[in-house]
Amino acid sequence: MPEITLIEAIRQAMDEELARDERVVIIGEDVGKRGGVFRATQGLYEKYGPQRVIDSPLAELSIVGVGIGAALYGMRPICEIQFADFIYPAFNQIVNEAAKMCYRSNGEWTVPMVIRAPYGGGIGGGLYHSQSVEAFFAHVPGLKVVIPSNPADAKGLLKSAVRDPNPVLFFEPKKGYRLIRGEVPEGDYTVPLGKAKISRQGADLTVVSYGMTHYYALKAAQVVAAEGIETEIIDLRTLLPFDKETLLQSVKKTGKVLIVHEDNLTGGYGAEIAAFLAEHAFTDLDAPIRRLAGPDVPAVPFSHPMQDWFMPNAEKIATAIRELAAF
Amino acid sequence: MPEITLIEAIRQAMDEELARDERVVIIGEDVGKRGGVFRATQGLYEKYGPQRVIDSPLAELSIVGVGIGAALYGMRPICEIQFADFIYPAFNQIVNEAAKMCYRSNGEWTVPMVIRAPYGGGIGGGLYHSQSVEAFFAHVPGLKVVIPSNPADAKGLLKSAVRDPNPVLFFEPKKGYRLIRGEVPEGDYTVPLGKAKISRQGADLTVVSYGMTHYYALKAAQVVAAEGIETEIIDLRTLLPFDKETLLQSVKKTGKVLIVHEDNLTGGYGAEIAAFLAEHAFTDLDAPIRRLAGPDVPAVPFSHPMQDWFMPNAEKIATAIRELAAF
Amino acid sequence: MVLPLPEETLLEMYWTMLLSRRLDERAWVLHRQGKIAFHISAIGHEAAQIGAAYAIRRGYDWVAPYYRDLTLMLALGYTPREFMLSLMGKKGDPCSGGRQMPNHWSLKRANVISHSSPVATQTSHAAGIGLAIKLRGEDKVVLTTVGEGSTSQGEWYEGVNWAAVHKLPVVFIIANNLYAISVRQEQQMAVANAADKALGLGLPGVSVDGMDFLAVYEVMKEAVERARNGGGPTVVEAKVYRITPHSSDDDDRSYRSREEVEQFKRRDPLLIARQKLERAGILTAQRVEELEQRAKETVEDAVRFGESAPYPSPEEAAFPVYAEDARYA
Amino acid sequence: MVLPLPEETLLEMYWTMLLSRRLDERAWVLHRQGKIAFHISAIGHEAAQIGAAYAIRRGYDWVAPYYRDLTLMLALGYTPREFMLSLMGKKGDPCSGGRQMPNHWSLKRANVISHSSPVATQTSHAAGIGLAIKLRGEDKVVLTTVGEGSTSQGEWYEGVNWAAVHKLPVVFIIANNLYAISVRQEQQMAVANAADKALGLGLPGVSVDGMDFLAVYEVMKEAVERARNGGGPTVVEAKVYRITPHSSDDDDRSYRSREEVEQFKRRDPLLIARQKLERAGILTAQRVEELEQRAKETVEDAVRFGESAPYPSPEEAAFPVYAEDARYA
Ligand SMILES: Cc1ncc(C[n+]2csc(CCOP(=O)(O)OP(=O)(O)O)c2C)c(N)n1
Ligand SMILES: Cc1ncc(C[n+]2csc(CCOP(=O)(O)OP(=O)(O)O)c2C)c(N)n1
Ligand SMILES: [Mg+2]
Ligand SMILES: [Mg+2]
Repeated sequence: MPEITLIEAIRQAMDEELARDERVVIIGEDVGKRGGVFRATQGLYEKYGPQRVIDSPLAELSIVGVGIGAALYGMRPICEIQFADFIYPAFNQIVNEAAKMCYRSNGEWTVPMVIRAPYGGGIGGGLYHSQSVEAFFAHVPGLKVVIPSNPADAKGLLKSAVRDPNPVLFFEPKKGYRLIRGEVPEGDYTVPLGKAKISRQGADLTVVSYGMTHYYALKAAQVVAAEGIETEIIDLRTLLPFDKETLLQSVKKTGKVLIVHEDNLTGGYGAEIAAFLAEHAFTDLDAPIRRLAGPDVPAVPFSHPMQDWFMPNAEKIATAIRELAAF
Repeated sequence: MPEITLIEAIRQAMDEELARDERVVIIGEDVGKRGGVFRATQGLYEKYGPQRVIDSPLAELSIVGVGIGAALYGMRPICEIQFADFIYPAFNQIVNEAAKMCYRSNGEWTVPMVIRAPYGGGIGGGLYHSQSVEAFFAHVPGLKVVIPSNPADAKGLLKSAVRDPNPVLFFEPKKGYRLIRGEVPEGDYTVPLGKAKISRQGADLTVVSYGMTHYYALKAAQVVAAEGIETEIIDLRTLLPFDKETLLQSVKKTGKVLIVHEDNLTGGYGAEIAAFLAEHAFTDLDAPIRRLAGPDVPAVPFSHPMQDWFMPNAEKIATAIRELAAF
Repeated sequence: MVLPLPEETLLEMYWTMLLSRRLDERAWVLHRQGKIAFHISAIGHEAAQIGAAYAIRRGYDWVAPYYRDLTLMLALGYTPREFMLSLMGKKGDPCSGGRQMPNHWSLKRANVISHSSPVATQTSHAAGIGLAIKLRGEDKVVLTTVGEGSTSQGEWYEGVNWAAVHKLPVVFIIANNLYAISVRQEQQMAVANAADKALGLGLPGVSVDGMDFLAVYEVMKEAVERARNGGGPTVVEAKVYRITPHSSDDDDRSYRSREEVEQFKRRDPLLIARQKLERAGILTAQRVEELEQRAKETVEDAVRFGESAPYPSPEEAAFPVYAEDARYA
Repeated sequence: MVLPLPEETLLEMYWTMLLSRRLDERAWVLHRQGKIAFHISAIGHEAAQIGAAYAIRRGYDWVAPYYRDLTLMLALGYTPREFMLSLMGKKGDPCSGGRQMPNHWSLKRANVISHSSPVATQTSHAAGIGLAIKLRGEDKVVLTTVGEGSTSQGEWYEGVNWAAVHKLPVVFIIANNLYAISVRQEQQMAVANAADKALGLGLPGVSVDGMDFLAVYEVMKEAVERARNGGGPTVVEAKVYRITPHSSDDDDRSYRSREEVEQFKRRDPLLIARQKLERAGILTAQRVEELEQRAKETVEDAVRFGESAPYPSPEEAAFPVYAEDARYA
């Protein structure tokens, strides 16, 4: 199997879905000739033309709103939000419209669409090109929320998202676009939504994560393994709905949980995982549920020392693992 | 002390703040002659004129955006969003602008403003006149989030919010507007933000709530008290930042926690409280942390049987208390 | 007077307006009787809606309506019985199975998409449907409506802009009744006509007397044909008046004078239609009597039907959150 | 040629444009050298900005700018040294203390509010400032800017609408450089001039050659005076061209031809200003040489200053989340 980068896997998934199903269209800012500011759609405009790969006006609300309309008519739009930080103008369309359409119409109308957006910091993007926004959407029934951590999953999950009959938010760890490489099966395959992956087995404690921090968690696990701490790593992959079974089983085994994400702590996605386990795995727990998250400041600052202060990384995770293991 | 309704207390607070500080202005849809669709601003237009009580165009984004601008210039705007369900068009302004202004300008610019919105169901409002939206905002550093449960608090908290130098979201339980009455001190007083209130003492378990569900929790506590279960009820009042000390002390005493809110469960505000306690009160806990929340459906349905199915109430809370007490 | 449509069709339009009016009046009564929780009225808007409805190919073209569009919905085949199910939150409400408030339409069989309460969100949906139609090379048209107040939303602006840039087959109707609840047009916009907004977006904008169903029909016909023939979208402003309060929750006396309301009542769209059709010799007093009688019976039947229908069971509220558990997905 | 401003002022304007250009060019070099992480350029926009800056009372009026406004910021008293601190994310950056990316302005002492990256959010802030000014009965004016692409946002529409409805003292500049990153104006809007958008909002809209600083000054002067005298807001579109790629992250070869860029370079605003001033006898080749020398020294000094300045300490990132922990609150 060829080794490719995360972003290449994402592009491949879109390319193959465009070829497979003519209802699939891409809508977004600079997705055409420019091939996307991160080049996720590079070459697709040339291959599928301006009818399939559509440069939108600079207006996220209507990127999503138009996508919803097209989906209602039977298309399968993939809407790109250039940075997750710019998704808020479309919040009303996503939360009040896309998420509630199926329910409010008693199932008559559904919105099969994907909203892709790069998220996360560590790339010098400052407050508005670094945000993690998953917690806002993982709270909303009717949406699905997916975050891949590696190329093979990214391709398979994105294909599942495109084929899913619901609105799916697909957040991509942009710092990993070119950094994270991996083997990816050629041709068509899917990775099911709603299923976590145990990406490392271990008996001492469970680390729950996704996306970029999952990548760091794996590195941290290697480091502490040398010290004799055996970490089980869960890559959630789908944040809504999340895979309760896999979580419960792992905690039954390890009794200790560390949840890691980059978004700020308070009200972050990790809170739901912790709350779920504090209710449903209470008797299996041998230690406080620990969350390692971004600090409670508005977003990732630009200047390097401050950015580094903000970002979770393998070292910080290793420290948290050691502390929890020692509890 | 006179007994007045929740909405009268809110109106009183605004009236007195308008009189106290000429920088205070009210901006919103139908807040003028109409006095607000719930009559929260009734009489204020007549008393303070169109320069202080300003009917906005039907556009929430700019209600907040204009409020931010006015606040930057030195005003103290109170922006009314007619229903919390309609706050999403302003999400970008609240989350990317108001919340981050102080931080991003290194403290040079601040946004002293209040955004008021009625929230919650049980009034036959269907999917879009019933929503609880606090979880979205209680996740955002730079914002404060307040929800009063009774007239005296409402008046004092709203005054604190108006005088606070930060953007404060003030969500009002609309079902309680006329239902909840209570004694309210006349004249000027404030209730501090960030401080919870123990509204009932008890040793058997702690119920954490706010707003409308706090009202129901008090009723439920009375019912189970007759059965010998002594419930401690915490009214959070401020959801961000929340009062960690009061929570920890109560759990130390009772060892059991039930968190109640009306918003749907997954990723709801209760998750943060549960996660916080699962980490910081772990050794004090004698039972799983229980959350009683709205079901994970997009919002409260209109038709009565379905609405009732959705809504938390005193009975459901009493049942949950009994179960937890028996653990 | 040259008639733009066959007599039969004109009578059908009148009948639908009349039926809409009588159903609507009955809804107000049901509300006063405490039998329904909420109503939001089309009274005063009937001509604008019927003129629009008959300008499209109903059941073929697509519609993204707003809450005042009862007449439009009836013209699209929504039945009085169905309306009563919606009003009463009963099982079988075709719009939402009782999940949404009344007058929040959806009717898949008639290509009417579901809309929500937050105003103007349907505008970009209409543009998206228009985009899909264009991409597929079909000749369908999309009709979408909002009130004039709702055009203050960025939602509206962005949706219309898409359609203008991509020359999509959409007609954007603005029902301008002068008020957004209590807020008058002048506090909402600085242009004299809501249709002037089209000037800033690069598409044609037309204002028309929305109390005259034939005037609306003519203007709409042109806009719909342009859209169908690849000529792109149009903004049509129908100048109407909301004769009732905003909704059953409103009291309009604080913000507008009784004189103003009375004055507009003299231009009641139903009256104007009747006069026109009588003058054209299509309608007689006797015929009107018959139609009134039929309307009365239809309304009675619908109310009885609605009242005897069951409520949804509580557990139905648990579904369908996702398309997987939808009946029709 | 009748000069609209004193010679000295015109020279100052030229100097500021020149300084802006040389600082900007230096930023590109610093980026190539790997010394800074990001730059977004004003090259090609200088005349429009300087014309606007000199039409307001700087330091008295308020400004809500966007990221291309380096020349405007320099005219408002932002220093080259400060610019280098911002570019390099160093301690003392007056815009954000290193928190925001470069070119995200804020300068309290000059009444420049902080703006963010999400485009057009500052438009309604400008309206809100205008509202506050009007409520207080003051005679200040607000200047706010965006690119033409950003006018597609509902954000822009709603902010301008407020100002139009309330006749607020705001001038809304659109820097139309034909592109929003790679997306051309025709894919963004269906009007020929971005200023035409004003027609739909009920306020005056003027387009002006943004490469000619005096032309911009004249148009802006009129708009600012109207605003100051209670005449309400204006939309001013300055037709400019972005001579560089969108930012240091962009490669513009995929979406526009080299010929097009070359063609616009012939209308370089700096060149046009120089020619105008030479023709008016205010500027000589020798004087330009002197100014170039001074610019060079100023830029060198700024770079040295920036490079030797310390970074913020990591812990500074913890504050100020709330006004309570703000130094200046
Ligand atoms: C986003 C949003 N904000 C506020 C409301 C509350 N609301 C319902 S109808 C209405 C007025 C609408 O006025 P207009 O668009 O003129 O339509 P009309 O009711 O007059 O037909 C308002 C403010 C809403 N439904 N949606
Ligand atoms: C809300 C939002 N969406 C997307 C972006 C990414 N982005 C940054 S600049 C830009 C293009 C802006 O074009 P224009 O408004 O014409 O200004 P110009 O850069 O040409 O001066 C885009 C799409 C953004 N900053 N904000
Ligand atoms: Mg109206
Ligand atoms: Mg541009």
